Amino acid sequence: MQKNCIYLDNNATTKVDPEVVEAMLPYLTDYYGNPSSMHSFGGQVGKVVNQAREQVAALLGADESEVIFTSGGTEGDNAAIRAALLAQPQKRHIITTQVEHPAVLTLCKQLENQGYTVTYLSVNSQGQLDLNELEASLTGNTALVSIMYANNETGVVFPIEQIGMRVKEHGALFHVDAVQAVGKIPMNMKASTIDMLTMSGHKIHAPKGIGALYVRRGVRFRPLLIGGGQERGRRSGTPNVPGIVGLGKAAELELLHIEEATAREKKLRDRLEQTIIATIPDCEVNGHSTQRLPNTTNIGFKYIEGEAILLHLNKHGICASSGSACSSGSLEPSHVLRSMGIPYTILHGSIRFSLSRYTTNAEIDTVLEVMPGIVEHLRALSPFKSD
Amino acid sequence: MQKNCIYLDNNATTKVDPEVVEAMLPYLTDYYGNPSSMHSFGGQVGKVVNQAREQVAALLGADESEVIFTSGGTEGDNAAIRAALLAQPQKRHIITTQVEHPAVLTLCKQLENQGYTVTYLSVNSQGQLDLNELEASLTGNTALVSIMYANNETGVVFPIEQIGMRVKEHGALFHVDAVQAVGKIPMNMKASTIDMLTMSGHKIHAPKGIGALYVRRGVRFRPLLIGGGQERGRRSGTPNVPGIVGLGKAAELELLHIEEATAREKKLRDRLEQTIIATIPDCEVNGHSTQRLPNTTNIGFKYIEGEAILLHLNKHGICASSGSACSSGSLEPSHVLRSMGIPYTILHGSIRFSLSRYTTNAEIDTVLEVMPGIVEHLRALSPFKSD
Amino acid sequence: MWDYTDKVLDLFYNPKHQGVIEDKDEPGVKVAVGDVGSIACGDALRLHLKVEQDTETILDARFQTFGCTSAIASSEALIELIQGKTLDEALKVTNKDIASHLGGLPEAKMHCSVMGQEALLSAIYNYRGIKREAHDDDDEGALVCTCFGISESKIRRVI
Ligand SMILES: Cc1ncc(COP(=O)(O)O)c(C=O)c1O
Ligand SMILES: Cc1ncc(COP(=O)(O)O)c(C=O)c1O
Ligand code: FES
Ligand code: FES
Repeated sequence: MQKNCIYLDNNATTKVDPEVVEAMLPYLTDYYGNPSSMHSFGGQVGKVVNQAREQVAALLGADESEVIFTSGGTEGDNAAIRAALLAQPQKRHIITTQVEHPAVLTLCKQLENQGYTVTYLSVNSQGQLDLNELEASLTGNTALVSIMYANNETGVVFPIEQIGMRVKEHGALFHVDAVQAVGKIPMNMKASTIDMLTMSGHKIHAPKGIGALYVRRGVRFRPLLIGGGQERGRRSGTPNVPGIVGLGKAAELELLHIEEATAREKKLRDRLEQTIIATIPDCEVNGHSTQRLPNTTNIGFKYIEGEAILLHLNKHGICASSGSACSSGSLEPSHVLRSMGIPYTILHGSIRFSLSRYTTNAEIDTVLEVMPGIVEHLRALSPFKSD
Repeated sequence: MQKNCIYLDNNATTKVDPEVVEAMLPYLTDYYGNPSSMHSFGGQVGKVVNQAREQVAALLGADESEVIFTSGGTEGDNAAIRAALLAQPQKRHIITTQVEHPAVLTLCKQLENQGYTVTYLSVNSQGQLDLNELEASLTGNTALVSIMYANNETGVVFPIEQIGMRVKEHGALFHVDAVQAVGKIPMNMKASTIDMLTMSGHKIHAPKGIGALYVRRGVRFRPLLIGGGQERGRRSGTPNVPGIVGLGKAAELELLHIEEATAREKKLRDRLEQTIIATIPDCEVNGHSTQRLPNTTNIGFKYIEGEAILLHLNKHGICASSGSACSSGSLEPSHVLRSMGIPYTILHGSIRFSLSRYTTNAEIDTVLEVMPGIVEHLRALSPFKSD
Repeated sequence: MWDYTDKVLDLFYNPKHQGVIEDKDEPGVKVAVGDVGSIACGDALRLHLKVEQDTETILDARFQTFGCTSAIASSEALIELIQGKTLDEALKVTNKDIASHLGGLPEAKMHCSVMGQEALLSAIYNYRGIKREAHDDDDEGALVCTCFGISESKIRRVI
């Protein structure tokens, strides 16, 4: 199997930090007890789960009682949205954006068939929301506003607290999909308007299959998974102990490194982006230049097609992506870029590079070396060109 | 932390097989790619996921296209029940049993508030169903029959195919919670009446946080988790790759060992049970003596209380349980034993020992050594006794 | 990740027939062009055929493709299949021939091979001066939007 690559697809998933693996291992081997058990062999594991809960709470600036462990971002998003609606059965309106992750968007689409009205806020060509449109959409019937903190495809960051202030004025619940933001933007739920916040482990160097949902104390919650009453009744199912321990450790490491790591990633990202724009003709950055995650750049290469670019990058051992990684089976161009009104000439040839704290200078150099040749080669094949 | 114990609580959770951990490790370290990605670093992981799907399908005697990976038994049960109801919106009746796991039972209770009628089939003093009661309950309005293969507390096994034949005659969907049965009873979905079957990894020496739902080809399915369309649209969310690989390996090992392991466990279980019954006065086995899992015994010790017994066992490094492990916080006596009409004198003093392929003869000896003293000690404290 | 055959990847990475054929007004030779798809749809193929008029033999062919891996590999495969054939023989080449020449294509990518067949038809029709009925909303000029015009029914028919 292929072990090494230049991994610039960290918004799809990240490498598990070796310290995280090390922290998890004892719970995959020796300490396999069920934390709900009456014996100390199981009970000791319960303490470890709560320690992880504290670590996650610390990263979010939350209280540990506000953290529910889930199986990942999708479950978190689904659970939050359904909980908000179940808790306010009389309200039938949802506000979200056109650029959400499918874990929010597809669910909202489905809720339209169940008697809910959904407003999908538009974005401008830079990927930004219009707060007036939000303001105009909010009514007393609005149960929930679900808006992502940062976009997975472009990295564009929304002004969450400004949004939240307006949401709160209208008495709606405010859910934030922060899967891409946690670990890259400091969080402080203690001084926030957010009622519920989704995070996912595998985006912050914890393993796949674990995540957390923050639910503000006092917010009425109705569980998605029903059963044995684990997580104080808010998420049933035997807890994924190794995953939880891993998420706790990953949260601790993110909190420790967030400042220096994001500064470093931003520098590398900026160099990558600026050099590509300067050296390759007919390409453009998709998304606002500053209201953006430090690790993400989405660049559109005119007249050529994304998958073809990716396969050439792949041949050079470089991992990147076009659109989201959910369903590589999808042939549709990115709904995010389309919402931004990106012209077709660019839309189909847009590539996302997403960095992590493991990204090196030398890796960026390699990308910068091969990229011009790939673009040139594919443009030579293309029936389109600039005049 | 406490590393060693005599672990007789395998119906709560099991030790992860070292071969399973070994199989998982590369996917926690080197091969962290997202299986949906467009680069070969991620794509290679997709192949591994499908290999695991084949391994699970082999254990179930199913086709790999019929296996959906979930986060565990609770998600599987919830997803199956909701899918069955969504697929037949005009039918509003559910049949289940009084002795289901809370992952089924609590959900059914909640569905009663949503306009569904639920029949909870009773069991006799041996924990067995009355097929006439089932027959009498089935109507054209019955959307779903959800019945467990084997009970987690007593190990009592239901005659699933006899039940299924009746269910099929009435055109209802048949879901089976086989969390306790898989790996202990051979499964062959190819020659079965089951439409959907839930299994959970951590009960078969895979880790916590992974499970699978079998859905027969042709059975209409509506997903519980909605988003990026993974698992061919039937379970969204980035797949828990290490967990899936672990589940695949565990399934392979179960299939390999099922005959000799269950025979061995049965021998040890029978010796444990028979010796306790023979040497300790006033105790009884709860549940049918032969229609039962080979690894489980549930014994009621009259006049004393379960938690007290467990803590004494714990002092000797022996892990067992009373009732289910879901919520040790619960003070309610077991709903399973109550449904069986077990008298109160026995109900509160019932202990479940559940064995695995790791259980040794010497461990059983230790239990047999300490058990009489514990019971005697607690009975000496008790205001009740036999006359 | 798509499950591409080695052949697909080889033709994608190392195409030998990309480009255009200039019409130099050689006697007895005619250059015909076929177009399909548009940049809006994300797929487009332009095919140049150099045909010996006497025998209607394809002397040379070149492609320009805007599209994914399968589209580029299918274009190259198409040319490998039609080189040296007469137009009538070439007309018998189907998208399935293209796909099997590639050792197969993922099911969801079969339509990329349809584009090759369509461009070939278009070029031959142009060569013979046959007008093809235009697609409904066909007002975009040379590269018309036919990727949804290759139409669901057509895709289903050929897969
Ligand atoms: C913004 C956003 N939300 C939700 C998700 C879903 O998370 P997960 O894959 O852990 O279910 C993702 C990642 O895939 C994401 O980027
Ligand atoms: C019969 C039965 N069903 C469902 C479950 C729930 O499985 P999980 O804990 O994996 O969610 C369990 C175990 O807890 C069980 O014993
Ligand atoms: S006496 Fe303590 S729970 Fe009953
Ligand atoms: S050319 Fe569009 S998907 Fe292949």
